[in-house]
Amino acid sequence: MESTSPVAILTLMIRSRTFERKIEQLFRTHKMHGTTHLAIGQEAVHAGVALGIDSSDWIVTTHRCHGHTLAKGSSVEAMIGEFFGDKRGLSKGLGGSMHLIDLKHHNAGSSAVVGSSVALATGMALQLQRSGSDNLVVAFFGDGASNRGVVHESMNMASIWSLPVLFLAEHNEYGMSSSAKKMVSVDSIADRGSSYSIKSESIDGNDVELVLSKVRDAARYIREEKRPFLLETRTYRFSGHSKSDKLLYRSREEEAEWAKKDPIGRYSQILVDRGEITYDQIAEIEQSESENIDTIVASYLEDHQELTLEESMEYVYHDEVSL
Amino acid sequence: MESTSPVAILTLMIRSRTFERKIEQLFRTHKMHGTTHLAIGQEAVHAGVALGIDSSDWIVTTHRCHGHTLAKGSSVEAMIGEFFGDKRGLSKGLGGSMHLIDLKHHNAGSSAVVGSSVALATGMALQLQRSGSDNLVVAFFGDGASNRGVVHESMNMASIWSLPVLFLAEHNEYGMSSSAKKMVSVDSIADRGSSYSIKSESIDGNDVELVLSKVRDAARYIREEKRPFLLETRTYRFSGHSKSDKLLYRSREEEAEWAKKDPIGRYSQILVDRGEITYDQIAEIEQSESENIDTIVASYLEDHQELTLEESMEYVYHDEVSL
Amino acid sequence: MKMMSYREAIREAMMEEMARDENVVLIGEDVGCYGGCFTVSSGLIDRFGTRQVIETPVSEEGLVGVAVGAAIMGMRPVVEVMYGDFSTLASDPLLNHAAKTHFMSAGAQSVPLVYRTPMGSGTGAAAQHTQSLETLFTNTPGLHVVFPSTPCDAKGLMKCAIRSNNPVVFLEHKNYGQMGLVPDDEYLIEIGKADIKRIGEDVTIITYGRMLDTVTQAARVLEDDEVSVEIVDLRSLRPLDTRTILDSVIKTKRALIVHEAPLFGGFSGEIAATIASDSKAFSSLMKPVVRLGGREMPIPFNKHLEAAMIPQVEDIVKAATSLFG
Amino acid sequence: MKMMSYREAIREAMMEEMARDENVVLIGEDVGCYGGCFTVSSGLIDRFGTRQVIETPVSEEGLVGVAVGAAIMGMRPVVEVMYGDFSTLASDPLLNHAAKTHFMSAGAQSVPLVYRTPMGSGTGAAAQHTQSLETLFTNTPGLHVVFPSTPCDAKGLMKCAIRSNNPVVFLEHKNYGQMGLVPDDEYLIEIGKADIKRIGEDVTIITYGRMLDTVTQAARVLEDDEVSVEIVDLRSLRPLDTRTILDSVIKTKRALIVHEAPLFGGFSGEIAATIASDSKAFSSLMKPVVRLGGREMPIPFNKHLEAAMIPQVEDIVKAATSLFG
Ligand SMILES: Cc1ncc(C[n+]2csc(CCOP(=O)(O)OP(=O)(O)O)c2C)c(N)n1
Ligand SMILES: Cc1ncc(C[n+]2csc(CCOP(=O)(O)OP(=O)(O)O)c2C)c(N)n1
Ligand SMILES: [Mg+2]
Ligand SMILES: [Mg+2]
Repeated sequence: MESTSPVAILTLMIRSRTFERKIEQLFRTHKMHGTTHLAIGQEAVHAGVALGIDSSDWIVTTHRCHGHTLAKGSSVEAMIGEFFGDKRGLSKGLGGSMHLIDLKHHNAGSSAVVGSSVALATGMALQLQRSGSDNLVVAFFGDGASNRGVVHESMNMASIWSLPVLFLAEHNEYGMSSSAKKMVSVDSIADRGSSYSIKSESIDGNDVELVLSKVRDAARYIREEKRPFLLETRTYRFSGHSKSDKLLYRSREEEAEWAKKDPIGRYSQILVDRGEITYDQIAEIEQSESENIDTIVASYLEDHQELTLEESMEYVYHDEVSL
Repeated sequence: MESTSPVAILTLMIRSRTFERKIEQLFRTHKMHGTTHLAIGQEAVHAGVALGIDSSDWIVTTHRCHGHTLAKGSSVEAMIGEFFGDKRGLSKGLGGSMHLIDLKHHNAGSSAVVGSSVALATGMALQLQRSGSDNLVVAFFGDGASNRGVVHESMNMASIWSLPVLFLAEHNEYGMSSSAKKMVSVDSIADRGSSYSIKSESIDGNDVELVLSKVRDAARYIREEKRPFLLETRTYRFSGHSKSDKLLYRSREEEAEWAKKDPIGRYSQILVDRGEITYDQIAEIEQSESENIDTIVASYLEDHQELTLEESMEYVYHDEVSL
Repeated sequence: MKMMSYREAIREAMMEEMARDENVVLIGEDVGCYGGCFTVSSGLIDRFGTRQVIETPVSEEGLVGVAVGAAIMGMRPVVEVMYGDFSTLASDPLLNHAAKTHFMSAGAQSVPLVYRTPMGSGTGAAAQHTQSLETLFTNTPGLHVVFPSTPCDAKGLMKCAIRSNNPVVFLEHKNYGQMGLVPDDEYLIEIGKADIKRIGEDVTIITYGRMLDTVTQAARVLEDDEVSVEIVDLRSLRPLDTRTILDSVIKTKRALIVHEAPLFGGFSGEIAATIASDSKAFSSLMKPVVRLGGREMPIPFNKHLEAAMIPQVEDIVKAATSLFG
Repeated sequence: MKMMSYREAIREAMMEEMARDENVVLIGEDVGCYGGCFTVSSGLIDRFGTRQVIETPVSEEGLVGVAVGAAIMGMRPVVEVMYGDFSTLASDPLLNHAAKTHFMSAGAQSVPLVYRTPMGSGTGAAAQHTQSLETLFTNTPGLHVVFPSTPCDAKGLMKCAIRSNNPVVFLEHKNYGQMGLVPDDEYLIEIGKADIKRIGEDVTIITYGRMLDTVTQAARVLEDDEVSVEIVDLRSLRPLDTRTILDSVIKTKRALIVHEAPLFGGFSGEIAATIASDSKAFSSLMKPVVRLGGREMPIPFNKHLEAAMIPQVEDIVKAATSLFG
């Protein structure tokens, strides 16, 4: 478990926000290619989960995976490199922003096929269990993904085999544009736990200390009771779904309501009130995170290095064992 | 709704049992080709459902569909014809025993891909709803099928769109060989209704009058409340999964326990006790049903007629509209 | 004639058919106010409402299965799946159900369904959003498979696909903004007819989908070298217009096949085999058939690598040139 | 050498590898005491227990996805799916995940998984249980696809598939009782090598899977007519042993390709294209390449129609004969 001092937690969330804002700007100014899925507003979930599990526990992320990846400890350099398609990126520029994989930090990556990653996470847990490991796997998935059949199949298997999976529903009210209120036939995804005899809970995902403590409880339960757990975190993505989103499907009023629950703003306030930090110090953190990212981005913009086609073809197949 | 006099109900169940026994024998003696899935022991579900809905309501069956099809009114001739691959069969010998389709009797057939039919049924209900029909669709599925993701996806859609679907879980304790106790992560499939805000109930599927009355209630609810319903019927297949099953996965004791709950034996006893019928009369029904099937089978064995390859190729594509 | 984009052409076809027949229903994820992932269906919900534009949860297998069931009951669904890559999830309802229902019911049921999905690379969306998976469908009797390259073809084929009484897999390329002339009056393009997009004498290039653009550019380069290229745009992969292919090859005596999907196991095999097994075409050939396709690798995220994965103008020029001398 | 069935050969290969490495795990529906749908895994649960034989719910997509995830963590799963037709349900984990994980992680992850499933007709199980769906897999870089025809090949290839560090789609035919000689000592058969099952001079017949039997019968008939047939059994479809195919065709100057899958869009296209695009093979050919495959229809239930759907000995003899004179 990483240091979980309040200031460290806040710093992690600020790093994520700064990172996302920078990415947003790089896309807006066409410095980056492809598509991107920002998770501005969901930082408390990512920090709370990453810090609530052991560093040797695994995560399997989603298409919206920057925050998960940063929080689990990946270097900003390696991430930005991947976004630029640079060979110094996490996957040498082959994976892109929806496939951030970092085994060193026990991040097994994600699937851009929404929901399919939940089966992968379940399978990882199966092998962890078989090999006698005490680690668990966090399977992140969204409210949209919760309606994929494979999520149902995976939860059923995790339950009958008592696998160490923390099913982490990141309910941010929307899929791409469709409201969970219309698409998910139940108020809370946590209510689906009973379908699989999986214990579950729904919590405020914008309260980082709550997320942290509930994830710790869940992780303890998974290790001790040897059962999976389903935790729903209620949150909101402030950003659009992807770079081309015009946000026609939701109201400005709703956004304003949620803005008041901004996890970073809330936590800053709490820590200032508790006397743990001052606003000036927060501003300093923001500035330092921002400068760090700017420096990294500048260096990639200056010196781009990429694989050749021949080099990239080396990664299609793993070497075979010799016969 | 067909006549639902107790004697008619009993007769229907006896017809199904007789039919299945005959099919079993024809396979044992290699008079029939392919595979077959008998539902001996599940007759109360089929009779109760078929008689509890309107004849204009639709059913979508499973790979184990003889009983459903008979109960919904199909002729024994046309069914046996299909089993023999005869061109007088329900699908002219092209579909076979897992694909009994009879539109005249509002039986839309099934899928041999276990569980996939549930989506088809849901789609049929969508079009019924759009076209202002008052009819519903029964989606039969087994305990094994209940773990398929597509069932989850379908129930979610049926709920959010308030479709007229009666999800009819035929829980017979086993998939092919695997016990629902090990494979289904919840005691009763009805417990999964809450995952979709779908009202549900679990009942004894070997009590035909109970099934009939609960299906009537459910059908009324679906039509009046304009909501889907999930009904689990608990039953048991006395027969093996298919013709090659050695029944190693369950005990003779368990079978004996369930044999006591034989839906036909139970209902016979009840009707005799009530003075609605005598055992002699039941024996007469059995004999007459048996003779009827024997005659039909004999005539097919004597005179086999089948499509030519050229004729069957006519059914690959529907004629196009002329441009 | 009027200019419109590939996107608009598909939209207009759907609009006209939805207006003509209220059983034509668009079904898919975010097809309502978002207008679908590539905004092809923008505005349809305003015009046709939720009875004809049905937004679904993220449930590809289920929603395509639902569309098949609805089609059996008389709906004429046009199903949109956001990326062709997710056709894996829809392959059970399409291959095992839509394609077989008419047959298994000996004609009693039919599935007048259109399955729309975009294929191909060029968007920087990496390996799981950029494939060309037409071969998932082309070996399945019971399905039609079309892949229009121009706005005009897209509109005419879409209208035919919607009116077809059989399941049609309607593949789109992602160059949705590509402009082209489209007739003012209503028209239909029959499924199963290739189109000679350029008449030439010296070599036949057979292609489809987005590659038509690249092939056309290559043909211009080759023209400068005095090589006259005939371009056969298949438009329909199943049924395949073998007559048009063979006639062209018999005329030019040289055949080059180009597609974006990985070459090995790609649809080019069927086309090459069609030529190689026809005695007249076979004996007319001056040179072996040449095929160009994508590299044997998943599509990389990196922009340059992604672009280099698929046949380039230079590759086509080089391959065509190799057929001479 | 010892005689054993195709079923036993596959079982023996799995047993040997499971004994050698406890990370080799069989995963599938009813693979325990039922022994799997075709009893290939009979007895394995007794010997290896539930740590190496994992029975799953009816959840094809999920269980194959789970196997991919487990493989990433070091398991070497052998996944059984009861019928090849249900590969539609497993195509997302296989095509979008197993095949791309190594690439998308730039080599950091690998998926040493074997996907076992039987293909083909002849069982009277009708349209949804009898398909030959190899083309679902053959256009996907990142996968290997093998399809052994004999007990000996099945055993040697299965052992290699299990030891491969890449995902291998291992297709089986349903003539599980077919007997054949298998070496007593341990052996491996490299993935990607075709086998000349019969040496001949006059015509090359290229085939794989169960069709080898029919082709062999046809070769005997042709021998009586003094036509000497060389039979190339591909064994591996991806990678394809093009060298062996081309060498044989260059020698015999005549090529006939036979498979059970529907002809149009079938894998025969790739084989024909391989021959037609090789200049030496192309110029050796005395006659166009001939292909035989299944009819363009779903498999009917009726026994005679089902049998007539796929190439018969007579069809092969006739097609081979047409290559002369
Ligand atoms: C199987 C699949 N269907 C559709 C998409 C397109 N898509 C990308 S993100 C998204 C919405 C996912 O919603 P949710 O799971 O709530 O995650 P969020 O985007 O809110 O983080 C969709 C539909 C996809 N990537 N995969
Ligand atoms: C998708 C799929 N997987 C596996 C099978 C093989 N199979 C046929 S019946 C069956 C068991 C189904 O169990 P259940 O749904 O409980 O129905 P029951 O046989 O008990 O009527 C299986 C696994 C299949 N037909 N389809
Ligand atoms: Mg969401
Ligand atoms: Mg069952």
